[in-house]
Amino acid sequence: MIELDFVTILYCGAIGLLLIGAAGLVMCNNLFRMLLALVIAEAGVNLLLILAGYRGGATAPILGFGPAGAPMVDPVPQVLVLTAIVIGVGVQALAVAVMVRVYRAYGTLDVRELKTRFEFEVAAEQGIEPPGSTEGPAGGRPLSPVPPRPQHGEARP
Amino acid sequence: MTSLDTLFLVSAATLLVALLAGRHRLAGPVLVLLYLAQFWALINTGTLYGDPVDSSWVITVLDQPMNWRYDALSWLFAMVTIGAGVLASLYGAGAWMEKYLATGRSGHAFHVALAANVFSMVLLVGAADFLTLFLGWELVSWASFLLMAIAGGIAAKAAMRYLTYAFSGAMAILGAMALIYAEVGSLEYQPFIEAIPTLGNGQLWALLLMLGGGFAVKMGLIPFHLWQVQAYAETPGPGSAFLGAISARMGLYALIIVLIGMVGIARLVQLEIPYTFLSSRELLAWIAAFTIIFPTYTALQQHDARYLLAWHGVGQGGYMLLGIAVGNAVGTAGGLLHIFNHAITQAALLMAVFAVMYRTGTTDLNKLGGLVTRMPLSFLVLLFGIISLAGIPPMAGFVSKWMVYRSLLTEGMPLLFVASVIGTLGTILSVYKLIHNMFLGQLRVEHEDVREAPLSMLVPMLVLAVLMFVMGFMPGLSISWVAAIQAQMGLPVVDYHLGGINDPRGALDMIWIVGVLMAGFGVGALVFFGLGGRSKRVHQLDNYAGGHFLYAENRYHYTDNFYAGLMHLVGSWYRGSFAWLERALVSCVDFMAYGANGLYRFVQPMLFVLVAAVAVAAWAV
Amino acid sequence: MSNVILPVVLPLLAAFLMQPLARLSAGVARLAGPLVLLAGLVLLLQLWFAPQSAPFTVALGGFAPPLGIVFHVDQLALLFAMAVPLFTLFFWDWSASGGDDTQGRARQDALMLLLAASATGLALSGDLFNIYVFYELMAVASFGLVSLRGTGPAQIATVRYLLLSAFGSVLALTGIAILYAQTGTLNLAQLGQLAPATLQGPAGLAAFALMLVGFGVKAELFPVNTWVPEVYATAPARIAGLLAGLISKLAVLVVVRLLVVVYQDTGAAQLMLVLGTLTILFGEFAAWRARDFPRMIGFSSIGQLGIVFIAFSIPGPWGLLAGLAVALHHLLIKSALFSLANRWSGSLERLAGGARSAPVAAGLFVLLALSLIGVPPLPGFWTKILVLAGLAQEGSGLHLTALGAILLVTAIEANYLFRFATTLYRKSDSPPAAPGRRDVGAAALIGVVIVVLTLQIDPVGDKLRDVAREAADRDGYISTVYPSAQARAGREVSG
Amino acid sequence: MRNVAAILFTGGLGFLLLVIASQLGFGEPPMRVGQGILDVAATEVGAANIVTSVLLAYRGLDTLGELSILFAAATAAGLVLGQRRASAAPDPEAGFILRAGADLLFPLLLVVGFYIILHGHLTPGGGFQGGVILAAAFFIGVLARPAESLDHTAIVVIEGLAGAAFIGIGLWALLADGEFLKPMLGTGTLGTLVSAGTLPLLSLAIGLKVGSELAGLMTSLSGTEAREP
Repeated sequence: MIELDFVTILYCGAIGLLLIGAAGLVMCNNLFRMLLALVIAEAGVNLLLILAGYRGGATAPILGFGPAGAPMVDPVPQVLVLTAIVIGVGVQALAVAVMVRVYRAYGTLDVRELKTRFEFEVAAEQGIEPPGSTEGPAGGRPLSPVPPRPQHGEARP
Repeated sequence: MTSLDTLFLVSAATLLVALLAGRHRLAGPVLVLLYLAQFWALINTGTLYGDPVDSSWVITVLDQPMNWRYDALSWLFAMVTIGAGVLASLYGAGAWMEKYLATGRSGHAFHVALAANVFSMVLLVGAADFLTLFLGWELVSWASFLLMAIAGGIAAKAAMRYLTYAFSGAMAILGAMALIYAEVGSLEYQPFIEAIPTLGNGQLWALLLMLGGGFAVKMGLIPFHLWQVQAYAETPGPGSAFLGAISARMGLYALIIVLIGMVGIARLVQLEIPYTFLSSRELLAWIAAFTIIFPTYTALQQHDARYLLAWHGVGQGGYMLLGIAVGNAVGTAGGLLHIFNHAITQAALLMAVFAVMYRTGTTDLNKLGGLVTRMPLSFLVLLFGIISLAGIPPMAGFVSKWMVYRSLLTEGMPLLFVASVIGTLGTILSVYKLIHNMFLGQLRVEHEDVREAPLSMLVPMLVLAVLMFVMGFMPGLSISWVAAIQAQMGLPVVDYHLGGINDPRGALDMIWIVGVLMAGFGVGALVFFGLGGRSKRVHQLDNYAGGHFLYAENRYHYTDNFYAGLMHLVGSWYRGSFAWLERALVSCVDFMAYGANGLYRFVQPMLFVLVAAVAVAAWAV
Repeated sequence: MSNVILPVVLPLLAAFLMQPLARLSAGVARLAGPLVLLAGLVLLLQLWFAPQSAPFTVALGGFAPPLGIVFHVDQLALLFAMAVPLFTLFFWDWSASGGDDTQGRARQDALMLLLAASATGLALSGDLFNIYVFYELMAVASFGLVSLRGTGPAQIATVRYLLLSAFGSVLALTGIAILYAQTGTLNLAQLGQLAPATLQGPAGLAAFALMLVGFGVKAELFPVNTWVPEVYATAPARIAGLLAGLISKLAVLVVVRLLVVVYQDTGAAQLMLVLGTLTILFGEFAAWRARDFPRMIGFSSIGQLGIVFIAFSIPGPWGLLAGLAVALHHLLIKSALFSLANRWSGSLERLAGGARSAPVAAGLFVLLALSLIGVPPLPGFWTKILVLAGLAQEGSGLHLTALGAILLVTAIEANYLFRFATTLYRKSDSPPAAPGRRDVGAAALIGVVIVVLTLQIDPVGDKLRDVAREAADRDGYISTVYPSAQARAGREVSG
Repeated sequence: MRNVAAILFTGGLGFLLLVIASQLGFGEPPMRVGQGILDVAATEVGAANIVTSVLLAYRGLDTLGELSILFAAATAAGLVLGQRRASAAPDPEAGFILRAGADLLFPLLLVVGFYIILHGHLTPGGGFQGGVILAAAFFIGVLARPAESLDHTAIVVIEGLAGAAFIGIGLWALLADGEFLKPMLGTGTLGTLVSAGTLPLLSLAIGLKVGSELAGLMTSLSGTEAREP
């Protein structure tokens, strides 16, 4: 049984954030909401990462900050989180930029509608039938279907 | 440099010439000479009666040597291949090619494809380990694909179908090779042969099914035969004759190498099918028997001469395999001999049919007739051919078929014997339809001014006709090759002489048979001419029917709905179940492809990520 | 030795300075990218051909290995690192047009350089989080590149790809967090040292599994590869080629490093095998119904990467050799195919008769397709038989299933590739436009390489075997990073 | 349907992650690398803030990668958004209070930003944090007066040069001392402003880089026309 102390609750919180993000990513249909869910999930992971370096009763890893000789927490996860946050900011900024363009072009951020428009536009551009119709593989099936049984006097290949 | 290297070099040079100079006007004749040079180089190796010859080129890749070696069996197959190459290129060198080019197709592609086929087959039959075997196998497959596809249109579709079958078969072989490598640690023949006794029955079954299945595709054994007919029939004339003569037999070559040369009949007999009373040899024999029957009777239904012959090409393969599966001296000899005999027969028949096509533009059996007066020599070749194909003395086909029957009876396999005789019955019926609908009966108006085929096409046809007769009259000539193969492979050797074989339980002497036959004809002729030899020429239409005079415009030639009575009896058996199976398989793949596509069209791929994360985490925990 | 950092840093420097440079002189800016990449290539070639090419470690900043970031340079890393500038140059936008938009041009070049730098870093790095950072850099640079066409669908594909990829990164980061919480280190060699003692449990395996899914996004692993058809249909063909050929291989390399150094002798390989099998099945079946050329080869690249995953899941040097061979072969072939696709985009039917207008391109397609499906004696055959033999040697049910799956999908692949080949050679009244001369030239270059490899397969195979043997040597890896590794490992275990 | 599946699988993932987390040490991290760094950082690098030592020295390459990611995102966003059309009308100007506030805040934010950047090796903070504040200082002005957009060329030049400076310091170390990004110029006295060798310089480069990067990003986002006509 998990001991319900302070760190456990933090762990649960981190995992909870991750889960909220994951569920949001799957359940939302709006691209921007998906992005927000992603931000939440990233926050969860960052918390998880920083918890990996947590040490009970230790101080921040700055010399001369806490009492001398006191244990300090692991500095590495803090750096990792700092890096991860900045990476996240970059990705989010780019995502917003692309979304702005998408919204400008289509007037919606609904992923279902966008996907449909996408399929139709790509099909039109490539010169193929739009999806959903009863299309077969390009160039027909490889094994030419055997024609129906020949009637009298008809050549049978 | 060994004599085998010379053969390979000459063959490669032929391909190179075809590639570089295939567009030139003289390419055809020059290539005929080069094929003849290959033939000389093959004879020069002397591996039929002498010792096997190794190629001096050994390529080692990742510690696996790749080497080539010719022995008597290779010699036979290479001889048929190159011989077919010589005659097919001769057939296609002159008038035929001019007409072919006039249709706007590429003679260059044709020359290259034919040369590539010969080269790859010459390489394949020299394979001395699984790597070279597979290399040759794939080269043969792709070269055949090229030859089939160059005609475009329906031929390209048929070639695509062939490719699907052949490549699936090749993958089965590749899988078997991987298993062999895992089991033996080498891809050479010898370690595998040594390891066979230690293999369990299950392992051996798996290997044999994969290898045999792969080889059977090329051979066109049931149920993998569907690709062959259309692909061979739609190939341009000489190419069709070449493919019909030898291409499918490459599968047989590989089967012989593996089943007879490595595993051995004795092990096959021991290898039982679980829960049945059949052994793997019997399974093989019955597959062969059904391969005789089904395609032969399908041939009966065809209305196109090329398709009819191509279906027979599938069926005749069954006799070869049957003889080899029987495994005694006469049986193997008959099976091997039938390779040669069928090759010359099939090539001659197809060449005759394509000669008719050259002159009339069609091979539709309902649109021909009465050509005997216009193309007598072609008729003669076709007549020789169908006699041989049906297995009637005095032609070559009879000898080998007789040997197969003989071996079935002496081995105590009456049911298989009956099956093969049923097949022969169908052959006789269908070849009668062939010659009747094309050459006999009423000449059609539009064919009034048809002439005999040009000389360049006639020469190879006549050569083949003579060969058929000579090999039927003095089969000892060809049986000696087969006996040499048997001796070299360590099989029981057939006891033969010039006229046939010696066997305490019934020998065969074709010289006597042909003598008696000729004597019969002679007696008949004597009686005829003795009685004065009175005869009168009557024009075909100098006649009446139903009280009306006959006119050329009206058709009295009975071609439609041929064998209506027989078809009424057996027609309901033609269900096309193999075609149905094929369609079902394709639909299956299509369905799965549709499903797979659906995955990539899903609106919310995040769900997959989530599911994947949960699945892998669950797996880890 | 420590200047091995330069192939990573110089492109970064050039990328940073690209836009100021472009303002000064567009010509210089245009030249800067290729020059920097060439310089990196020369440097790596020197290392590759250096007489004592034993694996070595570069501790960045001069900090002793477990504390700082290390670059572990062995032949495997060098091989992939060399491929990066090579193929970036291969897919470099050499076109003279676009002179009116200097800014856009400089940005595009900068992104290509960033991609190259991150990919090189990915190949060389020996630190898990550093790998993650480079992976993200690769991802962000590729987001910018796939939206280059600027059409609506391209933006939709980009944003969907971005979100999927970011979600994958979150999972990978979760894996890294779990790993760090368990071991307190990020150095691959130290992780490898600690793995037998600490990472055999479910938590360790879960970390691997999450990282596999996360890094699998770029490696086109099932089921996180749904971005592939969307992006390849809308991105410029050169970018699609870069993603399918080079970038996916480097993502695989990350997973392979983890597998070999940290998760040897665990069930991790099995997971890769299963996912790889599913990947080839779904990829190739989907390709069977693909109706346009870019998506067809895109799906086919999914299938091929499935084979790569399967091959790398075979334990020992054999698996590395097989995987390396398949990966490099696919890198070559797909790069060439995508450079043909540059002009040959659109429906397969629209390309009927392409052989008339572009006989060389059609011939190249046939050659590449033959090698891709593994027809002897082309190199593709050897790669395939290595994988198959390796699977057969393992012989377990899963391995044999994977073997069967590979055989099945290869038959299917032959089918759709040659269906297209016959379409190309069909007579048509309106043959499509021929691929550009530069594209065909590039593909022809690879065609020549394929032919040369066919003739020189033996020495190349031996060299690859050396590389694989060195890369499979886990103890060698650890002791290269820590010369006194064994003693320390003993202390860690006892402590 | 999809929501049900999502909730089910999320629940599953949560359960599995909890199971995995329960096997990790709570509050007692292994601290292998961490302790090693804590032990030697003061003498090797000489920065009082050990997080900064790790960020800029031990894991300097990560930081470079991170900068590159920001740069890549800004570049890609610029590529995606494209150039603003000259004819496009700017957003209306903000009210007086906002404008006056922006003017007032600008010098303060500038000072705070540089302070945080330059004291990164002593106290919490550093290039990233300071850089963001710098970007904010400039961006508030843009929010208040959308018509007066930031000078794009200046941003690009600062961005490029700051990044080049970071790499340049690293290359200098490579040439002078054999390793890329090796701390140079000695460690100085622990806890003083001029200590920890090149770390403050790196911090400054990062701060300028991040600041210009974010400013550029936000400028190109704000420069985007709201709607297609």
